[in-house]
Amino acid sequence: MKAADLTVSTGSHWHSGARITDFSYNTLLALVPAIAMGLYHYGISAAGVIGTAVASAMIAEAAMQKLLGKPVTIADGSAAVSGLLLALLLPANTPAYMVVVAAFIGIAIGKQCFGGLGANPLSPALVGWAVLRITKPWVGYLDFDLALINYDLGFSMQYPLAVLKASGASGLHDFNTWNLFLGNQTGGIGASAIVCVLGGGLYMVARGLVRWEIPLCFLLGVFIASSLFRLVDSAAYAGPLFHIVTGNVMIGAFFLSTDNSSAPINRWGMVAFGLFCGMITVVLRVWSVYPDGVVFACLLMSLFVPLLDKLRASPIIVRPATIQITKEARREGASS
Amino acid sequence: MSVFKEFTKGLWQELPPFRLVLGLCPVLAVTKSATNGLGMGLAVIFVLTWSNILVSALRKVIPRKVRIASYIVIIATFVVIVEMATQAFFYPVYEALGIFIPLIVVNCVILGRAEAFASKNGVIASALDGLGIGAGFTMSLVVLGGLRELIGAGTLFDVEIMSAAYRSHSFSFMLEAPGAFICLGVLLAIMNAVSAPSSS
Amino acid sequence: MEYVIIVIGAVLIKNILLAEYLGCCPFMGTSKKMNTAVGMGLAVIFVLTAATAVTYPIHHYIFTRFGLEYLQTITFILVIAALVQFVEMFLKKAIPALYQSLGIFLPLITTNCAVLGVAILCIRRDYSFVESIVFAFSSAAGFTLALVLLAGIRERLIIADVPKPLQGTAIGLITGGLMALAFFGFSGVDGSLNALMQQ
Amino acid sequence: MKEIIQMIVVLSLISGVCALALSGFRAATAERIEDQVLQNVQGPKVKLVLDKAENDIINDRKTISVNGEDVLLFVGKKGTETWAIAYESKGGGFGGDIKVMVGYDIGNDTLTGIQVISHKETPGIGSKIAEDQFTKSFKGLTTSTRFKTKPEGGDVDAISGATYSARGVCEAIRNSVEIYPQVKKQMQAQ
Repeated sequence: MKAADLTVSTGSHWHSGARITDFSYNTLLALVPAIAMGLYHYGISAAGVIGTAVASAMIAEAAMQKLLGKPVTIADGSAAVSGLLLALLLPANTPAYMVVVAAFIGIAIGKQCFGGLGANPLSPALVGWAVLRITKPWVGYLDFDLALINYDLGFSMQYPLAVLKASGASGLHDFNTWNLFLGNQTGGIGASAIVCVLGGGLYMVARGLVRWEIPLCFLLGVFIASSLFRLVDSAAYAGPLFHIVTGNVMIGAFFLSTDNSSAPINRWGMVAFGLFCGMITVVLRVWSVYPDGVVFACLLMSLFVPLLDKLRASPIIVRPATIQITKEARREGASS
Repeated sequence: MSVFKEFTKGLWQELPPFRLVLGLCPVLAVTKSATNGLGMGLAVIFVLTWSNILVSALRKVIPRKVRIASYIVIIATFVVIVEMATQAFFYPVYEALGIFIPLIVVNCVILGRAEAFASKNGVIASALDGLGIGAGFTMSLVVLGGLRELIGAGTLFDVEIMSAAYRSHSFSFMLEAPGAFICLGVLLAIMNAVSAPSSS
Repeated sequence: MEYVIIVIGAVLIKNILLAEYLGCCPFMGTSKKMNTAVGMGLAVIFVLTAATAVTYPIHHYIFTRFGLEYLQTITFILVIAALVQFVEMFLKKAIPALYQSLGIFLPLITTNCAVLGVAILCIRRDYSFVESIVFAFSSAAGFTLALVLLAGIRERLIIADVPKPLQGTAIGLITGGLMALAFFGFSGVDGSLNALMQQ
Repeated sequence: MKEIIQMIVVLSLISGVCALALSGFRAATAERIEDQVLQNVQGPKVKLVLDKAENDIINDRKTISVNGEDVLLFVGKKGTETWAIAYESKGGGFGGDIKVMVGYDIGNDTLTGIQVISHKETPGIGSKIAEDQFTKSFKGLTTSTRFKTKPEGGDVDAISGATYSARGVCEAIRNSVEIYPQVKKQMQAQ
């Protein structure tokens, strides 16, 4: 059966603590080009945001584990990855207190309360970001046009998705798809470095650390939904390529939606998960109050993961009632 | 001594909504500010005490089969009285609490006390039970409302506590629905942790 | 189209549970197992729609005509309680199979504030009869959706190492909070659809 | 049998006593509740419409009958002299009825202002009808103004994206202006 060989390829990376470290450090490595481009564009303040986010995520993890009397496992790098992903979504000069609050809530509430790595229903980085996004007095700092007002990087300093929201597809003639793809756009520190994120993502897929189904279907979902909108009214709605090379879609497809514990574990689950993430992203971009819908789309679909995993009986998850909670079993169940 | 106990048990051992996990809806909905929490709490104390008294007084008259229906009628009557009284005398509170005043009628705490306590005990004990549980409920609402208001808006009972700089950049997440759920969850966990040995 | 907006509003944007805080007790109480959650959800859809269909005419044809609006709360709760009893008896006789699966949830529904809450909301928002029914049904569907999603997550938490003080209702509430956070993504969708319709 | 009778008697007695208590309480508070609703819901809007009044507008309200329908009339006075009147009317908006309070200077038959009391228009779009920028544009217009939006051939600037809602407000004002002569006549007769 298909499902069987699926577990063979993923299992070896999810089963032992040592491999979690492997996963985390490879993710950090894959994100280095995106970080580099962010630093190149935004300089020292981007480094400040990244440093603050990573440090406070790790401190939050260690503090919660101490408080709960568990072994401190910040060396496995998973908290660092969460902190880094959070930072890459934020504007380069986000105030430090916001970064700290987001990282703490993401890690403490979004992860440690549920029992730590693998048990969290939602990705900690996304929880942290969403908390900032719905805190009204802070929203101004997340508005890229306002936040990055003092930068001039030699390309249009307007956030492409904000332009789309304000004036529809007809306002987009300033943007060149190839330029956007090369990362010449404002946005999150790393999220806007599209080509670097894509490269890092392909590295993860090639190493077998990220299953190809989710990123591919995510992009496909964005493509399908935006094509449908385009068919209805090409003056109001942007085309699929524009949607794919702007905002958080690329980082969402490869790094945000593939969080180990909040993504499905079997192939059809992944396909449905990816497609819906992509389509909801476009729907939210078009109709919601937020310029970009990637984070909320990933959060929403993560809620459906337990149901998606029931699409086909998984060899990893055993019915809770019959499970023997051994150390291995817990890890398997948790990482799924 | 035992009479005193009927009152104080509601303040810790059987503190709703934390211990009994009953009546969560108003706890989440009306605790955007300490004032709203207090208003809701007082309304609940009134309804709970009087319905307990009446249920206890009539406990020998009411046949078992229609007891729940009778309790609902009695409770609903006091709820409507509260509804009209807040509308007539505390209109801003009436507007702030919205549909959660009529919904006191389905607050499980009240029906639960009528069934579990007042239908089996004397009038004075039932009144004290109602006052105690109601006071505990009010206390929880005020604590949660105060916490959310202080962090979310920088005020407490509408008095400006935090600096102006904080108030203009307050962490309004606490006032939103996710903040309400998470805040209550964390408080509940802290309470569990504090009284770990005695809880089951 | 305006019904579509009511449905989207009630299920996704102003979810009765995650945004309006109605029905939190059963949300925590019946979300530990998937089967229970589905049963409770279906029972709520059934009773909520029926209750609104009954309370709406009572309010608009009796109360407003005779100036008895102040009896709203007391009458509605009695009507709902009676309705639940009636549904229970009817199911027991007519569809025993359905009674088997829904029966145990029916008595709990009388004190589910979502039922009374939605009946009162329909009146306060001045909905027409059809709007009320659509709103009631989709509110209940939104309740069921949230309940089933939470049950899915909580079933998984059984094998997770949740810290002891957080086990049970506490982690349920926190999960509910994160769900409410995710549902925030839909804010503004109703406004955009409304604007589309106005053009 | 005895048990059933007891059940019925007890339940009816309880319900009866409760209903009696409620209607008693209702009778005692009805007037105050009505007053509170006026003070808190319409009151602030009426005060904006009749902003130059020096009397207690809510207390000086009266009910008159126009074409068989009761109209709640708010009277604004300067000193002891009646300066302006205001009453509510409604028009059909996009999401439902729009209720509008319209004030008239009875000296020169101009509008002292309008305020939207309640509406069910789309937040952020149709709801702009309740904002000052729109409502202020009616201040000082005479009752002979054509209260229709410009695309309909009237004199009122519509709001982009909220055509229906603006039309609803105009309709409410037209309904109000229509009965104004009768209201004024009755007012002066008293």
